Amino acid sequence: KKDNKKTISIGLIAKNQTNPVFQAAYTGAKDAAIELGKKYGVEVKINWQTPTDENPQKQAEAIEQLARSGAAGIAVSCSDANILTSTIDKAVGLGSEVMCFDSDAPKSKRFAYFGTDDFICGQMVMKNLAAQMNNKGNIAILAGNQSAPNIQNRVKGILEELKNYPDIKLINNGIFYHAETPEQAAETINRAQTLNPTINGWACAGGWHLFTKNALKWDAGKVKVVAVDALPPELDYLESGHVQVLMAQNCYNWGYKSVEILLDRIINKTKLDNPIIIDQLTVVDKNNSAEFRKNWAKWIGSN
Amino acid sequence: MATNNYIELKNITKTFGGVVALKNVSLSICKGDCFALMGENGAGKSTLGKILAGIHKADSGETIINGKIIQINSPRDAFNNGISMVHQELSFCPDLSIAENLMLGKYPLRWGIKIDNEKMLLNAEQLLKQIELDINPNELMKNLSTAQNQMIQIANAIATGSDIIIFDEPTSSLSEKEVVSLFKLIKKLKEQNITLIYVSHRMDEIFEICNKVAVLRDGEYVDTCKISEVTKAQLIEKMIGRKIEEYFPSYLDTVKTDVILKVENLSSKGKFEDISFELHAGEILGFAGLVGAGRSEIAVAIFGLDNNVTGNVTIDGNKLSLNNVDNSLENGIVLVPEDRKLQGLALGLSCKENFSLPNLNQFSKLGVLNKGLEQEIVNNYFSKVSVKTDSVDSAVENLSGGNQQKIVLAKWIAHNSKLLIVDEPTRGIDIGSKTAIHNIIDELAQTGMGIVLISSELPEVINLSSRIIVMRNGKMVKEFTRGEANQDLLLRYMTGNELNN
Amino acid sequence: MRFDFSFIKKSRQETGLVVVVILIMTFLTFASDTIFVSGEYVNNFFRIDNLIPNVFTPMSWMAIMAIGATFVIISGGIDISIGSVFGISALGTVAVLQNLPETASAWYVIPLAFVVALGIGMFFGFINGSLVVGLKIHPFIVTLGTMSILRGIALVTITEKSLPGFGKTLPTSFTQNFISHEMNYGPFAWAKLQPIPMILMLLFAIAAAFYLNSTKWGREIYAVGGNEEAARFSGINVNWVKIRVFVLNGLAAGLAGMISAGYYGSANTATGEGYELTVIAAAVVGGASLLGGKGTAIGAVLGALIIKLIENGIDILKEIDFGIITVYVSKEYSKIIIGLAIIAAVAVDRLSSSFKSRKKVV
Amino acid sequence: MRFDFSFIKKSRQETGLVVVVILIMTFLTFASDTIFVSGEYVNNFFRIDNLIPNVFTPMSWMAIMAIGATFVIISGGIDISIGSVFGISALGTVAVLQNLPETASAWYVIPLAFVVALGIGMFFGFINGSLVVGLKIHPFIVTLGTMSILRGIALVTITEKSLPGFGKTLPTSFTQNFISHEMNYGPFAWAKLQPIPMILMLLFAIAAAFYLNSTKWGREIYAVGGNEEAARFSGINVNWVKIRVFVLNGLAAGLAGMISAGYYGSANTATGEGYELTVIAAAVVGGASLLGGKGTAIGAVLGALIIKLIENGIDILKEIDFGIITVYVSKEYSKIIIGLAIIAAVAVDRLSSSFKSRKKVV
Ligand SMILES: Nc1ncnc2c1ncn2[C@@H]1O[C@H](COP(=O)(O)OP(=O)(O)OP(=O)(O)O)[C@@H](O)[C@H]1O
Ligand SMILES: Nc1ncnc2c1ncn2[C@@H]1O[C@H](COP(=O)(O)OP(=O)(O)OP(=O)(O)O)[C@@H](O)[C@H]1O
Ligand SMILES: [Mg+2]
Ligand SMILES: [Mg+2]
Repeated sequence: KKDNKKTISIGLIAKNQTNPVFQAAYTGAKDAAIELGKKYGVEVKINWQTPTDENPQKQAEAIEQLARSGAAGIAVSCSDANILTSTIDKAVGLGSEVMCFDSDAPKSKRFAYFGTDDFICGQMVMKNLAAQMNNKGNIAILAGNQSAPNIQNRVKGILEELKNYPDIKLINNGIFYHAETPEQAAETINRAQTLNPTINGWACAGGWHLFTKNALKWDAGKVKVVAVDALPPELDYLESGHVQVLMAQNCYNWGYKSVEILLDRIINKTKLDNPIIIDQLTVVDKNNSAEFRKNWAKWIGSN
Repeated sequence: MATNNYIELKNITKTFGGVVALKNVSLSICKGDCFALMGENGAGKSTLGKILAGIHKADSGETIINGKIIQINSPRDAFNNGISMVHQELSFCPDLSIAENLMLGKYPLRWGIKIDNEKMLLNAEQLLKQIELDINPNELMKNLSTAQNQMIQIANAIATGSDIIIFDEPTSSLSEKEVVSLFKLIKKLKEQNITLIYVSHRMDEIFEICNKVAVLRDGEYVDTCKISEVTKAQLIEKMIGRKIEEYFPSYLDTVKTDVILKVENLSSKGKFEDISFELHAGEILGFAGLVGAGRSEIAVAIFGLDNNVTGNVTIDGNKLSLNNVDNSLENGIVLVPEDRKLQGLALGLSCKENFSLPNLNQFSKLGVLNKGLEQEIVNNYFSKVSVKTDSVDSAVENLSGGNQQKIVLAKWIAHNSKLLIVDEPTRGIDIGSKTAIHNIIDELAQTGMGIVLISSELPEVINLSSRIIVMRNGKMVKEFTRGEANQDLLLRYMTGNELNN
Repeated sequence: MRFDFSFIKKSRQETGLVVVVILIMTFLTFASDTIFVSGEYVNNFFRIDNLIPNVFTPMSWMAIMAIGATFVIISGGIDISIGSVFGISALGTVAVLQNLPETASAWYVIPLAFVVALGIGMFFGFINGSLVVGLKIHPFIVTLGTMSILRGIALVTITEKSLPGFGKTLPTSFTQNFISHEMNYGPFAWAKLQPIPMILMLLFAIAAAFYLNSTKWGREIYAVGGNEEAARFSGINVNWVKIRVFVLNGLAAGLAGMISAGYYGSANTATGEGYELTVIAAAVVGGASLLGGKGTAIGAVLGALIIKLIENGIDILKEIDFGIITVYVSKEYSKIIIGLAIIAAVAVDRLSSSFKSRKKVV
Repeated sequence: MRFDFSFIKKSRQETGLVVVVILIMTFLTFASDTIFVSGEYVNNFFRIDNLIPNVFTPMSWMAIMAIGATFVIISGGIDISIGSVFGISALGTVAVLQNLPETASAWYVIPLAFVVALGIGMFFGFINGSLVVGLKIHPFIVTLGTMSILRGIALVTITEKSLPGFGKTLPTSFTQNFISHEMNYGPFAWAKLQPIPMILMLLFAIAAAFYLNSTKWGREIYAVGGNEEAARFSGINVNWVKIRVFVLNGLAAGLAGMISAGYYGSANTATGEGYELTVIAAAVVGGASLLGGKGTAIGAVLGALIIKLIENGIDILKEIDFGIITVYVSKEYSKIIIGLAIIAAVAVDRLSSSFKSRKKVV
C-alpha cells in the first residue's frame, strides 16, 4: 500500500478546537504538508493533537505523547508558557524539534516562535484606537479570560501605549473580563457600555464578542472600537461601521509557516539566527475588508 | 360452592432474583369475606397482596376475579379491576398536601387538563370524615404523625371505591384509638359487601374482625380455615410448623436493687414535659401511650439526640450531660430505635458492618480494626440472639424483618450497657421472632440491666414490664405496678377517659 | 373552610425571593451613580435602558433553561448536559436557517426555527431520560456523559466551529424581524429595546407555572420527586414521568438556544459551555431542592433574575460608601461575589424556612 | 467459618474493573501501529515509554483526586469544587516555593511543599464541610459556590495569573530532584521515566484503601452514606464524619495539586478548571455510587486508569482496521468517545450487578 517515501510526522497542537482561528491554522498546516512534501519528496503527516477545551496540562500530555511516538517536529500554541516549558524541554531531549506559534514559551528549548508579539499587538490596538478618537476621550478595555497570558499581554501593551495619549482616559475600573464565549463577551461589552455611557472607545484584546451578529447594541460610529483578529463575522462589523479597525493575525500561516519552518529545520538542519519570527499584523479597516475576506474562503471554506 | 369464589388465585409463583417469595400458591376468597393472611416474616403475605395490587407481576399462575381471568400489570390495572391496597411501608409525598396525596394518580380534572382543586378538597374532606380524622386536608403530609399517616393511607385505599381492599398490617403503627376507628370503618366496608384481605401479625385482631384465615409458610400455602373453627395455638402451629410453649415469658420478680437511672424534670418543648422517674437494675419499665404521646421522644432525649431538652438525668450516680450521645454511650445508655429501617440499620451495608457500627472501639486499636476479633464478636452475638443469615457479609436488606430487628438488638447488647431502651421492639415481627426477642429482653433484665420498654402493643407492655408508666400528650399521667395493670385500665388513662366509668 | 390556601403557602417562598430582588434593586439604585445620558440625569442602574437590555433580555435564555432544570430537579433528578443541549440546538437552528434566502418569509422561517430548535432539544432530552430510566443510572452520570457526547457531536459536525458559515447569513425574518426586533417606536423608541426574548421567557414561564401547578402532569412530577415509591403505588407511570421531565428540559434548552441564536444571529461550538452550573444555580436559588419534590417555575425565573442582577451590580459598583468605610469593588472579584451569593441565597432560604415553625396537627 | 470473605466480595467489583482494563489494553495493543522509535520497531501502545509517561504518570493526580472524591461520594455527598481546590493548592505551592533559592535543600523544601499544598487543600475542604454541615445546604450547592469563590480568590491574589512569576523558578530539589525526577539509570534509562507521581499515587491509594477498609473512621464513612439517621442513632458524630470526608478530599486535591505543580514546575489561575467532572466520572466508573455507601479507593484508581487509557487510545489510534471496515479516529471524537465510555462503564456495572441474584436469608 505505501510507497517507500520517507514519512515525516509533525504534531500540531493549538489551544482549543472551538476557535475558528485554529481551524485555519490546521488547514494551513495540511496545505503545507502537501505542497512542501512534494517539494522535499517526503510524505508529511500532520498529527492534530489539539485539546477540545483550553488546557495547558492536556497540551503537555499531547507533546509528550507525540515526542515519544517519534514525531519529528511539533508546533504548539502554548496555553500557558510556564506549564509547557518543562515538557517542551523534555520533548527536545527525546529528539523532536519543537517550535511555538501564536503563543510562545520563551524560556523553553523550542528552536523558534512564529506569531504575533502580543505586547506590540496591544500597542497597535491602542495606537489605532487613539487615531480613530482623535487622541481624546474615554476608553475601556475588553480583556477576555483573566488567566490567558497572551490576552493579558495585549492588555499590558494597550496600557503601555495609552501613556502616550494624555487626553485619553481609561475609565475608573475600566478593564472588563469575561468568559471567552462570544455570547458572554457580547453581553459584557453591552452592559459595560450602558453602565458607563462616557466610554467612547473600546480597546479589545480579542474579538470574541464580534463572532456573533449584531452584538453591539449602539449606533454605528458612536463608539470607536478596535479589536484583534478578523474572522468573517468580525469583518461584518467593519462594513456596518460598528468597528473601525481590526488587527488581523494570519492564522492560516500559523499552520503553514510552522510546517515550513519545521521541515526546513528537520530536513535542511537550518539554524535560525533569531528564533523569534514575528508575523506582521494586517490592519484591516472598511477599505480592505472585502479583500481580506477572500482569504477566509481558502482558510476555512475548503474542507 | 366454586361459584361462590370471588377471587381465585391459581398456582401463583413469584421469585426475586434467586429468592422464591411465593411457590405455587392457590387461594379462594368469597365476596364479602374479611379474609386474613397470616404467616411469619418473609412468608410472602405482602408479596401476594402486591401481586393483586399490580405492583409485582407473578412469574406464573393466574388471577381470576368473578370468574374472569384478569391480567394485572400495573397499579392502574388493579384500580381498573377494583383492587386497592393499604401498604405496609408508609409511602407519601411529604411536601404535598393531604388532599393531593389522597388524589395522587386520580386527580379530578376540569376541561380535561386543569386540576379541579375544589373538587379535590371536597373529596378529601369526605374521605377524612369516613376515617374519622379531623384534619385540614390542605395540611402538608410531612406535618402528620405516623398514625395519621397510616390513616391517610387507609383513606387512600378506600378512595377509589374498590370492591377489593388489601390491608397489609394496617395496625402496626396505629394506637388503640385509631384501631377502634379502623375497625369501625372495616365493619362499614363489610356491610357494603366489599371483599377485604387483611394481613396482620396480631392474633386478636384477626379473631375480632375476620371470618376466614389462610396461612402461608416460607412462600407456600399451608391451609385456609374458618375463624370460628380454629384456635390461636393451632394457627401458630400452622404458621411456624411447631408448637410455641408460651406466648410471653413468665417474668421473674427480681428483688429491687439499686437505682440505675434517675430522670428529673426532663422537658423538651413541644414534645414532652416534666418527666421524672426512676429505674432499678434488673427492672423492665414499660411506657404505654397513644401514638404521639411522647414516649419515643423521651427515649431519644435520654439517648442524647435531642438538642432542646432540659432537666436532669443521672445514670448510676453520674450526672449525664444532655444532648451528647457520646456521653450517653460512655455511661452505658443504648437505644433500639423505633424505626428499624430509618434509624436502626443502613440497609445496603452488610450485617457485620451494621452490627459493628457502635462497637468499633471494642475491636480497634488506634482506630485500626482487628477484623479477626470483629468476626468472632459478630458470630458470638449473632448466635446469642440467633440471627439467621447465611453470611454475616450479606446486606441486611436481604434479611427478614425479624432478623433485622435481632441485628439491631445484637449491636446494642454487644455495647456493654447498663440501660437498654427498646422502642417498639417487635413492630411488624412474626410470632416466632417476637417470642425470641421477648426472651432476650427478659434475660437481659435478669443479668441486672435496666430496661425501658416502649410499645404500642398493650399485651407486650403488660406482660413484660415490672412497672408501667402511662403517658398522654407529652405528660406522665399514671404509674402502675405489674399487678395493677390491665388492658382496659391502661387504655382509659391513655385516652384520657380515666374518670369515666 | 373550603378556600384553597395552598396557593399562598406555595408562593410564600416566591414572596421571599421577590423581597430579595427588591432589596438588591434598591441597594443597586442607591449605590450607583447618577449619570448623564441623552441629555438627562438618570440613575445608572434603575433605568429602562439598563434593566431591559442588560438584565431582562440576557436573563431570558438563562431563565428558560432554569425553568427546564427545575422540572428535572423537582422530579428528583439533575441534568448537567443542558449547556450542551442549548449549544447544539442553537447550532442546529443556525445550520438550517442559514441555507434559506436572507429574505425568506416569516411564515416559513419562524415555524421552521421552532421545529428545529425544540425538536433537537426534545430529542436529546428524550435520550437523556431514556438512558436514566432504561439503564437505571444516576442522572448526574448519564448527563455527564451526554454533556460530553453532545459537545463532541457539535465539534465534529460543525467544521467551521462558528455559524453561519462563510458568506452565509440568517433570514432577517428570524433575526431583526423576530428575536432581535428593535422597538424604535413607542414611548421608549430612544432606548431601542429588544423585548422579544423577554416576552418569550414570560410566556414560557406562565405556561410552565400552569403546567406544574394546575395539571395532573405537573403534579405527577412533584409526586415522583416527593416519593417515587408512593407515586408508583398510586398508579403513576414513574418512568414516563422521568422521561417527560427530561424531554421538557430539552425543550426549554432548545427554546433558549433558538432565542440565543436569533438574538446573536450566530452560534458556535463553545456556545453554552459551562451554562449548566449557572442554570442549576439559578434554579436552586429559586427554591428548587436537589432532593426533589420542591421548586416552581416562577422561582426559577426569580433565581435567574437575582444572578443577573448581581452580575449587573458588579459592573455598576465601583465603590460603596458605607459612611465609615468605603469598599472598592473590582470586577476581578466577580467570581467570588457570585459564589458567595449562591451560598447566601440558599442559606437564607434554609434559615428562614427553619424559622417557620414546623406545625404538627394532632 | 471464621475466615473473612468480605475482602473477596468487595473486590468482586474491582475484579470487573481489572477485566475492563485488560480488555482495553489488549484492544489498544492490537489496534495500534508498529512504529519505529529509537532504532527499534515497537508497538505504539504497549511499551513502557508510552504506558508510564502517557498513561500512569498523568493519571496520578487524577487518580488521587478521584480517591478523594470517592471519600465524599461514599458519605453520600458530592464535591464539585475540587478542580478549584486543586488549582489553588498548586498555585499556593508554587507561590511559596518560588521565593526559595533554586538550590534550596530538599530537607527544607519538600516538607514545606507538603505542608503548604496539603494545608491549603485541607483548609478549603474544611470550609466546604463546615458549610455543608453548618448551613445544612446540599453539598452540590455549597461546592458550586466555593468552586467559583476559590477560582475568584486565585484570580485576585495571583496578579501574574501564571506562576512562577517573572524571573523566578522553583527549587530543583522539588522539581527535577523530586516530583519530576527522571530515571536516567537502570534498565529503562533510555526511556527517561518519571516515576515519582505514580509512586505517590500508589502510596496514597494504599493508605486510602487501608483507611476505608480497615479503620473505624473508614467504616463510619460507609455508615453515614448508607443511612445517615442510622449512623446518628449508632452514636456516630455524623457532622464530624461529613466534615472529615471533605477535609480528606481537600487533602487529596492538595496533594494532587502539589504533584502537578512539581511535575510541570508551574501552575496558573486556570489550572484544574473542569477537572471536577472528570474526577467524579473516574470515581463513578470506579464503582462509587452517588447515592452513598459504596465505593473503594482501588476502584477510583482503576476508574481513572480506564479514562486515561481511553484518552491515550484516542491519541494513538488513527485508523482501526476491523477487517470489513476501517474506522478513522480523530481527536475531535474524543469527547464523544469519553462520554460514551462513562455511560457504558456504569451501565455494564449496573447490569452485571443485577445479574448477581439478590440472596435472601430467612
Ligand atoms: N422487592 C423485593 N426484592 C427482593 N426480594 C423481595 C422483595 N420483596 C419481597 N422479597 C422477598 O420475598 C419474600 C416474601 O416477602 P414478603 O414481604 O411478602 O413477606 P411478608 O410475609 O409480608 O413478611 P412481613 O411479615 O415481614 O411483612 C421475602 O423473602 C422477601 O425478602
Ligand atoms: N421532629 C419533630 N419536631 C417537632 N415535634 C415533634 C417531632 N417529632 C415528634 N414531635 C412531637 O413530639 C410528640 C411525641 O411524639 P413521639 O413520636 O415521641 O410519640 P410516641 O409516644 O413515641 O408515639 P409513636 O408510637 O408514634 O412513636 C408528638 O406530639 C409530636 O408532635
Ligand atoms: Mg409484609
Ligand atoms: Mg414512638
